[in-house]
Amino acid sequence: MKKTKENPLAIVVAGIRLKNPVMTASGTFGYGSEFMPYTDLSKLGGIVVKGLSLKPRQGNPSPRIVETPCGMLNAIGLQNVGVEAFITDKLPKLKGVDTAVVANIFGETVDEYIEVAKRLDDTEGVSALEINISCPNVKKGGIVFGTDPFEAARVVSAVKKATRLPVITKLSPNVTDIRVMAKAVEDAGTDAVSLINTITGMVIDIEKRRPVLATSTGGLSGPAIRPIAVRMVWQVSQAVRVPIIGMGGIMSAKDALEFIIAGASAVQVGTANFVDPDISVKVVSGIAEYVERHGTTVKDLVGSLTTG
Amino acid sequence: MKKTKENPLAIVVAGIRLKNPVMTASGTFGYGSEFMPYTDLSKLGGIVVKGLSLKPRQGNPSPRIVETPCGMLNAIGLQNVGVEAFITDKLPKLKGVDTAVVANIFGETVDEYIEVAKRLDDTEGVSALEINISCPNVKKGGIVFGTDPFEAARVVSAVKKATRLPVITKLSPNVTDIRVMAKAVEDAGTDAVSLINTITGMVIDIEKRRPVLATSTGGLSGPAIRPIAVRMVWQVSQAVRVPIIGMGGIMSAKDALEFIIAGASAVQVGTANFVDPDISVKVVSGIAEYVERHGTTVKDLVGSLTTG
Amino acid sequence: MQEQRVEILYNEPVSSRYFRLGLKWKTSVIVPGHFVMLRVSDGLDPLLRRPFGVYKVLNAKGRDKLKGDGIELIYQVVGKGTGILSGKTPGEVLSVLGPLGNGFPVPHPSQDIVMIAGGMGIVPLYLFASTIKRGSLLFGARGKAQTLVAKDFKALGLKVRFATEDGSLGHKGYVTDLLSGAITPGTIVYACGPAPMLKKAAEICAKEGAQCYVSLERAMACGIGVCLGCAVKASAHNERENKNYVMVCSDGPVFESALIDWDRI
Amino acid sequence: MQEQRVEILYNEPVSSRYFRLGLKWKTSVIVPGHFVMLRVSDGLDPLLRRPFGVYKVLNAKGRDKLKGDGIELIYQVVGKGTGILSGKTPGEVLSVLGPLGNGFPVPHPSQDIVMIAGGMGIVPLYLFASTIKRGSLLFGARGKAQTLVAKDFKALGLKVRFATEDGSLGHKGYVTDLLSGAITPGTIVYACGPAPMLKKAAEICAKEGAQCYVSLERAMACGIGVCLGCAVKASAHNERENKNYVMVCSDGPVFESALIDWDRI
Ligand SMILES: Cc1cc2nc3c(=O)[nH]c(=O)nc-3n(C[C@H](O)[C@H](O)[C@H](O)COP(=O)(O)OP(=O)(O)OC[C@H]3O[C@@H](n4cnc5c(N)ncnc54)[C@H](O)[C@@H]3O)c2cc1C
Ligand SMILES: Cc1cc2nc3c(=O)[nH]c(=O)nc-3n(C[C@H](O)[C@H](O)[C@H](O)COP(=O)(O)OP(=O)(O)OC[C@H]3O[C@@H](n4cnc5c(N)ncnc54)[C@H](O)[C@@H]3O)c2cc1C
Ligand SMILES: Cc1cc2nc3c(=O)[nH]c(=O)nc-3n(C[C@H](O)[C@H](O)[C@H](O)COP(=O)(O)O)c2cc1C
Ligand SMILES: Cc1cc2nc3c(=O)[nH]c(=O)nc-3n(C[C@H](O)[C@H](O)[C@H](O)COP(=O)(O)O)c2cc1C
Ligand code: FES
Ligand code: FES
Repeated sequence: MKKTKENPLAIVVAGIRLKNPVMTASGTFGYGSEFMPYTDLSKLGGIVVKGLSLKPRQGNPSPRIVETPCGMLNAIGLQNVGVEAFITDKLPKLKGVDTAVVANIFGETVDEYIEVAKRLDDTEGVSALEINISCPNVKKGGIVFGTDPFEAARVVSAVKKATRLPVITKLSPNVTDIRVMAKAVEDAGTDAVSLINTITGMVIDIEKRRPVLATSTGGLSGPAIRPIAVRMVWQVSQAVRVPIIGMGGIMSAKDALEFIIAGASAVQVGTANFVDPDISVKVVSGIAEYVERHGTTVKDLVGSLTTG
Repeated sequence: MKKTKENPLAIVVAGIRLKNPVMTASGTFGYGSEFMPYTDLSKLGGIVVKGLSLKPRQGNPSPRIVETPCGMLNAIGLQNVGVEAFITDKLPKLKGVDTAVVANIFGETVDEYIEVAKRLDDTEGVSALEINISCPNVKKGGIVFGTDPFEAARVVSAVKKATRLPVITKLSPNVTDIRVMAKAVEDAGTDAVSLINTITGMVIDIEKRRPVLATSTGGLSGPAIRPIAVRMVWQVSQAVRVPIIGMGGIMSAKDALEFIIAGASAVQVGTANFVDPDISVKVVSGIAEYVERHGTTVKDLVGSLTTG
Repeated sequence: MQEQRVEILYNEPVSSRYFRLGLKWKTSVIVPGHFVMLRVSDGLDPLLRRPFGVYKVLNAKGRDKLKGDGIELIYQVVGKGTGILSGKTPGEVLSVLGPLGNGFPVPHPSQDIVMIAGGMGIVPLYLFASTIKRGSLLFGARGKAQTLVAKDFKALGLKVRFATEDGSLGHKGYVTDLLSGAITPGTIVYACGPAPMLKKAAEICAKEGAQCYVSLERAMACGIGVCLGCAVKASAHNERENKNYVMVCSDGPVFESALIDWDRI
Repeated sequence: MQEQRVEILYNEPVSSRYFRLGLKWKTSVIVPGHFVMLRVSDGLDPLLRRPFGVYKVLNAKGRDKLKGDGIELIYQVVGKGTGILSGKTPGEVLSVLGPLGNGFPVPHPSQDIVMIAGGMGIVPLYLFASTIKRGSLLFGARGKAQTLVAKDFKALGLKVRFATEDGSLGHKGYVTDLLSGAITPGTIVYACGPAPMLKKAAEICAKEGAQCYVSLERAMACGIGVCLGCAVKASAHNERENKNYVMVCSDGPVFESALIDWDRI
């Protein structure tokens, strides 16, 4: 009887096989290829690309970012090249890179989500879709899809019907009870949930008496929000059965392991990529070291938290 | 014609005259007198004492605190001496201190809120009540009063009927839309709102695979949450007419001024008191310097933000 | 007790992970067992002060040698805050809050004194020993490297017995193994170290009928009794006094061991 | 372009708020206008790197003097990050990402060159001037103290004219007041400084028919074109190319002034 030594870092999330649980978060890693001079993309579990819409989007006026204590606000406004240019210009650059590529998508109407999903469905090199529901729903007067369980579920079931790819739904933390949102999208058929997106925040320039960001508010990310993100992952892990991808302020393997132990099958590294473009690979090796030292596997660590 | 030079820092909030807009936040300043060796209480606009319940409470098991990036989690469990011991033992120590004393109160039922409020109503030396609605509602299966507009309003109108003191309602940030909560308590008759209370968070010890806090989750405070708090104050200032007391991560006069410009008539300094027990007085002098340099008054600064 | 900005006199490694930190300190008398809260950076991360016991009073004058020109702390680099601290250089200025807490009670002249320390628990006991100048010390450590400060103890003329887990110095095993043999019902024991060691020491003393005082450690935010963060559960005995929790910073850090609920430490 | 940990050679005050920072740097050729992103602390606050232009290549060898043993930056202490930086000592190691961005275009040998700098805008222009070794500099500053680095410029043999708001040195007023008089339609202008100064310079050049290149500053998170945080609005002309926003870090920091929408800077 031969026992093949399995990769202790490998994990399957929503049917996607990841060689390790570390992915890069949408909007913090461009379209992936920009990081080739700085890091070895093939060492990553996966790459989630910048959010894609049907048409190219120019994004918000500037200033778009401001640093905050242990974090930053961004109001990029989902600037992106559009799904078409992604497929023709950006995706080919990742050919030959041994990592899962996830396309993050969004729209201002359910139809727009459907169209982007359809366009990506027959695209080689895309392993899954991640639906960003933290977007203003133009038909509902700008209320974001991600704070209304009914609207969120609508988007998810529509996208599920439009694609054969696994669907990950990315949840907004700007809600009273994130379990309600997670259950709604689980019932709507999502294959996994990812969380958290940014938390709405504001910084004011007291000399000008104006918000620093041109759009007044922006999304808070970085280590400042990590305790909130870990809490939400833990809550969601007790509420749903679909796998969870955790994120929010991960700067090190230790941080990533907090999410995994809380219940995340995989993690995404976001803002940290700006601080050190090679940090995601460092997170992978830190997790490998921990798994080795404890004689365990990532699979066994997922949700291994004891409470009470 | 004689023009009396008015104190440019003075502000009236919910009928309470404050000599300056800086108060200390409940739970971070004990019962006030503990800080006498470290700072001059008479220089403060006001002191909000540790949350008071009808009976003494022993609080949560330990560990109760853990540091996080630019913040901390606490799960003190509202340990306090009870309203009776406050009146007989703690309050007399503040006699002669020229500052407004606000009693923060909470209960597990509406009746408990009412009884604490009544007990304080005829107590000399208390300028106002601050109602903490971020408490588990035992009759509603532990859902906190502060995340349900109907329950929050119930508490507020009950307390309003039970007291002649001005009532400040302290809002929880753990909600989808804090404006809805603010409007609910405004309609219920609150004289002011204060925000934000802590945001629920969690830190995991990856070696023990247990939460660091004995209660698993705790409340996040400190500069990490400031951008979220400023955003919420700004949102609430556009939704209600009652005055706002802003807080969350204030470490300096600059931070306090962000809240004031966003729409807060006064501010509370919390976690920062642990870092420097004299910091609240430093915030007062920093605001004085700003007001002087700009030839303005705190009153004119409130809500002076220009957007767009 | 005020917050003050004090100058660093020296900040020297004792070994790779242990440092002696000398601070200018003229203001207040230190009682053995007192601690101070240091702010290691003016930035926001780490946000909170870090507590450290006082090891020595420098150039102490007068009868009780507890007021001098400075104080010495000894710290182990374990994380972010102590890491930053180890990079500080003489002449830099630190914000210090203290002295804080309640020190060790003075023993009766007729009492036998046994001090028992684990790791960094040596710190407050040294200041105590240098004032009281009698008794013996049981010192437990991971290995030989950590026993360096024991030299200072020996210089006081006190008997020191070692226990190391790897047997590299003295008894091989736990320092509490040495305790029963060292005490009698009249002995007063002063203990400082990790919680499991203190628990064991408290048990042994209870069994042998010796008095026992422990100095506890707990994560702290304020250090002055207001955040209620550093609570430890009081024993049932204390519960009758209507104090279910005691605060390590303001009720302690030194407690009579019977006051603590050792099952929930 | 890689992230590297480099040693600090020196970190000396030029005046109370300005510092020269020398870094060991052997890896890559610097083009004038390049910048680097420094991490001022291994902690989490400040979280993001800080961008700084390259002022000098130290001990430069070879024809174009752009590869050497080190680089010198000049920075002004304005906040948290630069405050921490000013406390660093030689021998300490910093994480540096760079060189980044696109430098100044090389002028045609027949073109007249005018450089115009405001405050710290002097930094990239000095490296440019020391390579190109001709042209004149118009330098605007708050007062005399801020013009110290201009000495280096004069050492290159270039003509320098000053403008100070308080009139303490040279023209009393804005440095752009001097521009019309210094250029002709054939001139190529290189400008770096605060946005209002650049806007004015761009207007004057447009009016006089001179070519104008500006080096922009913008709050940055990544420095490598991926966060899309450092966007500035492109002019209508550029809008036709379907680029409504350009990124200062990766499309710039040097831009032809006509590409920028100066009304929304
Ligand atoms: C009253 C008192 C006196 C002390 N005296 C000394 C002393 O004389 N010398 C000395 O080296 N240390 C002493 N300590 C412990 C010292 O405060 C901690 O080692 C220090 O705060 C760690 O800071 P850090 O930022 O380096 O570690 P962190 O990065 O905060 O944490 C690193 C590790 O240390 C643990 N830790 C953090 N804070 C504490 C704490 N307050 N108590 C115990 N463990 C902690 C964490 O759980 C973590 O495992 C004392 C603690 C107390 C409460
Ligand atoms: C391409 C580029 C090159 C630069 N070259 C130099 C240089 O050679 N020398 C030099 O001294 N400075 C230079 N700067 C500016 C420098 O990056 C900022 O002064 C620095 O980041 C401030 O950091 P801080 O933490 O000290 O200030 P903070 O505490 O972050 O902020 C203090 C003040 O500075 C402003 N500020 C913060 N970041 C920037 C920024 N990136 N650009 C402009 N203003 C900012 C803030 O709005 C605030 O008013 C350059 C900036 C860019 C974008
Ligand atoms: C500059 C920036 C741009 C982002 N853009 C997107 C995006 O396009 N789509 C999306 O789903 N999330 C986006 N995010 C959110 C991140 O993917 C991530 O959810 C969030 O930043 C929290 O993780 P972090 O703290 O590790 O950054 C963006 C975040 C940042 C900082
Ligand atoms: C240790 C601790 C105890 C607290 N206890 C109370 C309390 O009893 N009642 C209450 O309304 N808020 C309590 N708070 C919340 C603070 O009053 C404040 O709303 C919050 O900490 C945000 O402000 P900060 O970031 O300045 O600390 C507590 C906060 C801390 C850190
Ligand atoms: S540390 Fe705050 S009460 Fe002890
Ligand atoms: S700083 Fe990130 S795109 Fe320019």
